[in-house]
Amino acid sequence: MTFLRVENLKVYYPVRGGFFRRVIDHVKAVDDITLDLQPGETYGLVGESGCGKTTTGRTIIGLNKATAGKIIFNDIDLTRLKRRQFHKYRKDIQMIFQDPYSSLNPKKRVIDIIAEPIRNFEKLSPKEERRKVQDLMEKVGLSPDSIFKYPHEFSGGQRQRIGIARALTVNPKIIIADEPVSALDVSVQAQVLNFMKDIQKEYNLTYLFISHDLGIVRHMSDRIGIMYKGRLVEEGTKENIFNQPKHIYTKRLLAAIPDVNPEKRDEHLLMRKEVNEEFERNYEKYFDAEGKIFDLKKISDTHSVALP
Amino acid sequence: MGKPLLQINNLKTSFRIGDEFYAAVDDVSLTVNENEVVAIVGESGCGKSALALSIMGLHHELNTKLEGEILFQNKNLLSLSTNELNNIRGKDMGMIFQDPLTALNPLMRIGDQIEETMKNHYNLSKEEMKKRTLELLNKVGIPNPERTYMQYPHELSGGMRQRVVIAIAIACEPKLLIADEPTTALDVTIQAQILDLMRELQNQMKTGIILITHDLGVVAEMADRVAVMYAGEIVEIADVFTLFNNPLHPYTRSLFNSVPSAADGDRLHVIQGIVPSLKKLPRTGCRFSERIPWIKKEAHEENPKLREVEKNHWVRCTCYQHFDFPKDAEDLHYDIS
Amino acid sequence: MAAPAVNGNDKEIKFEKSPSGWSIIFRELMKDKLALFSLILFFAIVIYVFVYSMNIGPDQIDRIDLKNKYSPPNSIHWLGTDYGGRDVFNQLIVGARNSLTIAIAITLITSAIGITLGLIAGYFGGLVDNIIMRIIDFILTLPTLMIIIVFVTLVPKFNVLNFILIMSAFYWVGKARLIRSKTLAERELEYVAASKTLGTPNRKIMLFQVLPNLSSIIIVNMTLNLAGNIGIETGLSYLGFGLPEGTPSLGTLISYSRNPVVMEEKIWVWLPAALLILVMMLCINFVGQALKRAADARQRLG
Amino acid sequence: MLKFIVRRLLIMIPQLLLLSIIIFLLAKAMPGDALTGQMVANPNLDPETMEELREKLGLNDPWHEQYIRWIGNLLQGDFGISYVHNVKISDLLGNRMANTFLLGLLTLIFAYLIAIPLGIIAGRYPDSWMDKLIVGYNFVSYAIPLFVFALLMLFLFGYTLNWFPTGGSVDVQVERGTWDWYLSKLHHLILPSISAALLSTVGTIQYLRSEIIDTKLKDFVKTAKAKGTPERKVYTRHIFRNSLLPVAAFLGYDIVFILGGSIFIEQIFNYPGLGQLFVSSISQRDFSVVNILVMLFGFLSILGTLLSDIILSIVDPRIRID
Repeated sequence: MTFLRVENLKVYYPVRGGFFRRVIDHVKAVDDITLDLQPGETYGLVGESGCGKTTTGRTIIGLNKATAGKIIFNDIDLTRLKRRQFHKYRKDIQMIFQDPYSSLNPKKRVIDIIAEPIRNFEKLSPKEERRKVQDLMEKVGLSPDSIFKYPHEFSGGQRQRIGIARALTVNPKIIIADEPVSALDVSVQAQVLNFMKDIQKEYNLTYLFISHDLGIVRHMSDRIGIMYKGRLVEEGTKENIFNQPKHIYTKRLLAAIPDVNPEKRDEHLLMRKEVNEEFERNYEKYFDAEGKIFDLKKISDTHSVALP
Repeated sequence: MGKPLLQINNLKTSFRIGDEFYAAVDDVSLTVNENEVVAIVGESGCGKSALALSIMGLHHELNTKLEGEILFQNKNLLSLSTNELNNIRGKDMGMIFQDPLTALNPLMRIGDQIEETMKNHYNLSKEEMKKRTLELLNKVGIPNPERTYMQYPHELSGGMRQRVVIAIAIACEPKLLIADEPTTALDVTIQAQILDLMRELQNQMKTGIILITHDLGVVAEMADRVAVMYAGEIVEIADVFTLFNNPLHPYTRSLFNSVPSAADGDRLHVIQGIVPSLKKLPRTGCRFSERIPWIKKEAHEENPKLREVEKNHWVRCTCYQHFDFPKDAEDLHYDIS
Repeated sequence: MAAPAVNGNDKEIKFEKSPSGWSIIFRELMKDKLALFSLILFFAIVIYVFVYSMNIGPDQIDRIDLKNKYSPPNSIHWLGTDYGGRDVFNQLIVGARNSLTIAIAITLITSAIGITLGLIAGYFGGLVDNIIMRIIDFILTLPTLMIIIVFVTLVPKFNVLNFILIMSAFYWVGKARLIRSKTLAERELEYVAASKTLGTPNRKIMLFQVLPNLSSIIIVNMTLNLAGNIGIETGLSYLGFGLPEGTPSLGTLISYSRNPVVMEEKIWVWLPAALLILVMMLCINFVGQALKRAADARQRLG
Repeated sequence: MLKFIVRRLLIMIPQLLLLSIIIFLLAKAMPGDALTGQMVANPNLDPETMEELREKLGLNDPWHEQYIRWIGNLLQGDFGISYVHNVKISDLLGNRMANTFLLGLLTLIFAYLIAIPLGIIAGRYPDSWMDKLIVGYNFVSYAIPLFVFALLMLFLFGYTLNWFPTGGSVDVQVERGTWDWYLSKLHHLILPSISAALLSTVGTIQYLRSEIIDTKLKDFVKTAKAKGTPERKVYTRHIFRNSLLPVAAFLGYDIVFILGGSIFIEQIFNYPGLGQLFVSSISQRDFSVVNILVMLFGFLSILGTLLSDIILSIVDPRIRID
């Protein structure tokens, strides 16, 4: 049984142009990617802006429409489901959003925000509902007494935890975390990341952790997929990716992360230069004639690279 | 290291909120030498950007109060008139901004925006100016200068825009560059390119750079000397190797521990509480004390000053001698309020 | 806001309940002395007009008294009489009532249409949006005023209801466009995406998530619209294409000034109506602008 | 750029077509037709002759055939005949069109002369006493209905102070084409155009003020200052320039607004223009003229919006052409 499998997923957007604004081309935001999530693991999806990582996440949860491909959850292809049928699976896949400010409705009190999914999926009396919301607030480390406050009365980190509490109300199995900490200060990042690890253990959650920050992804993930131009260029365990990167883009990305050790900065610079030169020199080795990325090939049990 | 280029003495920058002024930069003293990169690190709200704006004189005149002195080329920038300041800005001092999209005038061609700097300070013919602009574009690594010269900012990618912003800043070969989070808005690979470019230019031009950032990695890559700021004050200052090998102030150490790195374990260190807002900044005693409540009161100084604890390594407050991370941090329950 | 009722018996008392958005706006409004004064003055006028007009029968307005043509203000006719010797004050009151009622009706109808279509177009986008926007764009390019006048003269058995419907048919577009653009912006915010992932149906997201965030804009817009509609109605009545004959309007009173003699020498006929319009418009606008500032201030908080 | 304009023009065609169909159908619903005028002129015409004439003129054809004929004539510049005055509509329009055009032009000029400096001052020195005055003026001009304001202006400057004439477009005694004639025309124009202009400034002032205040805080202004650009030039080259350019695009919308207002203005100041013609025609049930006027105003409105869109795309390089 597959837990969650994204199979040959494509998300294309039409580009209109010419005199009559006909569709002349497609932006291939996600161009044929396949990935598997195992129960309880954290899968880190990394790439630079515009690489399609966010679109992938949003398509899995149903915010974007897949152009082609399957999203198989517990042996059911979610892309085939009608909206009604999909509703059943909504609970199982939840999302943590990037911006703790815009992801909470500023006109709603915390209780209404956290109780929103409860009201959609369960019938609870107001009293039970409030009890449940208070429990959740306590769980995410916020005062249960502040459920009648508005989001703007909380700090960024606190708001992000309200967002997590909301996702947790329906006991999801998978959480898609789209850049959950990139809007936060370093010290607040740490608090949210720790918290995410805690609840993962407690609820046996599976994370699809989407981020541009390799350091954070390394800290959080068991397995990592690197995306570039809508495709996966490399996938493997955290050790595979960080210790034996095979694709030139992965190397380039790794070389670009500033090294926190000032003594190695010259070494690092040199390494970066070499990788960049290799990127120029051996371009054909990694990209086909049209500049497209090859399909992933397994090179070990855990490690796949997009090589011809 | 060369001679002192910029000397900030007891700078205090206060912003007006309502009818009161609140100091965002409080009693900061800092020296930048020629050909030296000084990084200023801290989280948002620590006053690092306010410091940059104060040096460049880009603060809002009515809502800001500046005290202390900023000595640059034997002149106190704070006592100069706008006209006198304009003779220095762009010529001897350049600035690189965080978001290259908003830092460029959307309705002006790239060429015109770069030439504006030269127009302000040199008396050059049109052809001469264009020639120099094209050279500059080439120097900052723009592949097709002739074309970019005629383009508008929205036609360029983020990395290219930031190169243009750098070209503007170095158009008159300033002695001091102030870079305010120059790579925060950029992707990692682009960030690396921009940092490499800045380092290359710095080697060529021997400029002094004040690099403002929240990213310790960027600091490690770029800086010669580092000042760590918290709540408007410099809490620690040392050369980059000393600071990274032997951080002393509790805030510096906390900051290092909260960033994920290859070596760390499962949990990151969480600094308790939140960065206080400008209005609520503690103004007396050790400003970091409320975020390390397990450290006894006696460990803090009553009126903490920066002290030289080893050669060229300055730390504020004595609490660093007694500081240690709590053993089993229950970081979830740090802010039930 | 759908917060469960707090029954003040047990421990619930300790909940920290923050003021809702409306109470903040209300507080801001109270601080603005001029706006508060305007609000009170406007309501005073409205109440006076509606209460007083209940005492005026149709015969009192239409009673022609040729002996008293253009009589200047006196103790019987507070504001004098018009060319038919009819009491101007009575006409002023009834006219004001009519103008206000009609403006309110138009505001409500156009708001209902505009908000519904604007929300739908902005929220769903795509084809629906395209169709609605085409219609809106087309109506916006029409010479609205002229077409309304043509309709007014064409409609058989023209009456007040017809007038309201004709006006409403054209004046919902601006509002629909405003609501659409705000909805478009709102839709991009992550809380809408969050609601979707939490299983909230679109209808509910539109009504209970997006709409509350537009409420202050809608209220401000409706207030300013009310003023605008009074202006348009009285203007049309001034031209002679507004309310049907026999239904007094402030505009009709003012239109007597088309006669230069009335304009120059019998100013009591038209000037009070003009001034009353001025005062009402200023009052409503003061309140509207204060609401806008208050809403902006609230926006800054949130 | 050219592509954009051509596309925009193409979009105009269905708009105009729809407008003309609506107007034509409205006209069919209106009482009276091309023969009404003849009937007035010659009341002895018997019904059979009338019917014959109707048949001959094609008035009994299906509506779409009549429509095509009508639109064909329109395109050839044949506007038809006024039912009431029994003259060619084009003759009726000629002079009035010029009058309305002049009034509109002067209104526009006054409006910009008032709005731009005020907007700049208010944006440059927000919260100063000048700004407060300007904001106050803006508020009042937004709140007052045009016809009430125009009327009060007429009452004050026309009747009470006698500074300006209270009606007409020129003194009848003055000989056409002389210096005095032009002066008299101007004299007649000033009060109506200033009245209209004073109420047409709201959008521009408000936009300029808030845009300037916003632009001042933009990063690129900081960049300009960091270059050492003198304060004055920062304002002219960056802030004012960026804020003013979009104002150019208001032109089209302003034209539409002023056209709409001309109905009131011309009626109040008794100014012989198209707006007044419209009101009098509709009062006299002269629907053939009404028709043409609605069509004309509709056409101008569409043209105005088009103008604004084109100007904006020229002024702002960020608006992508395709």
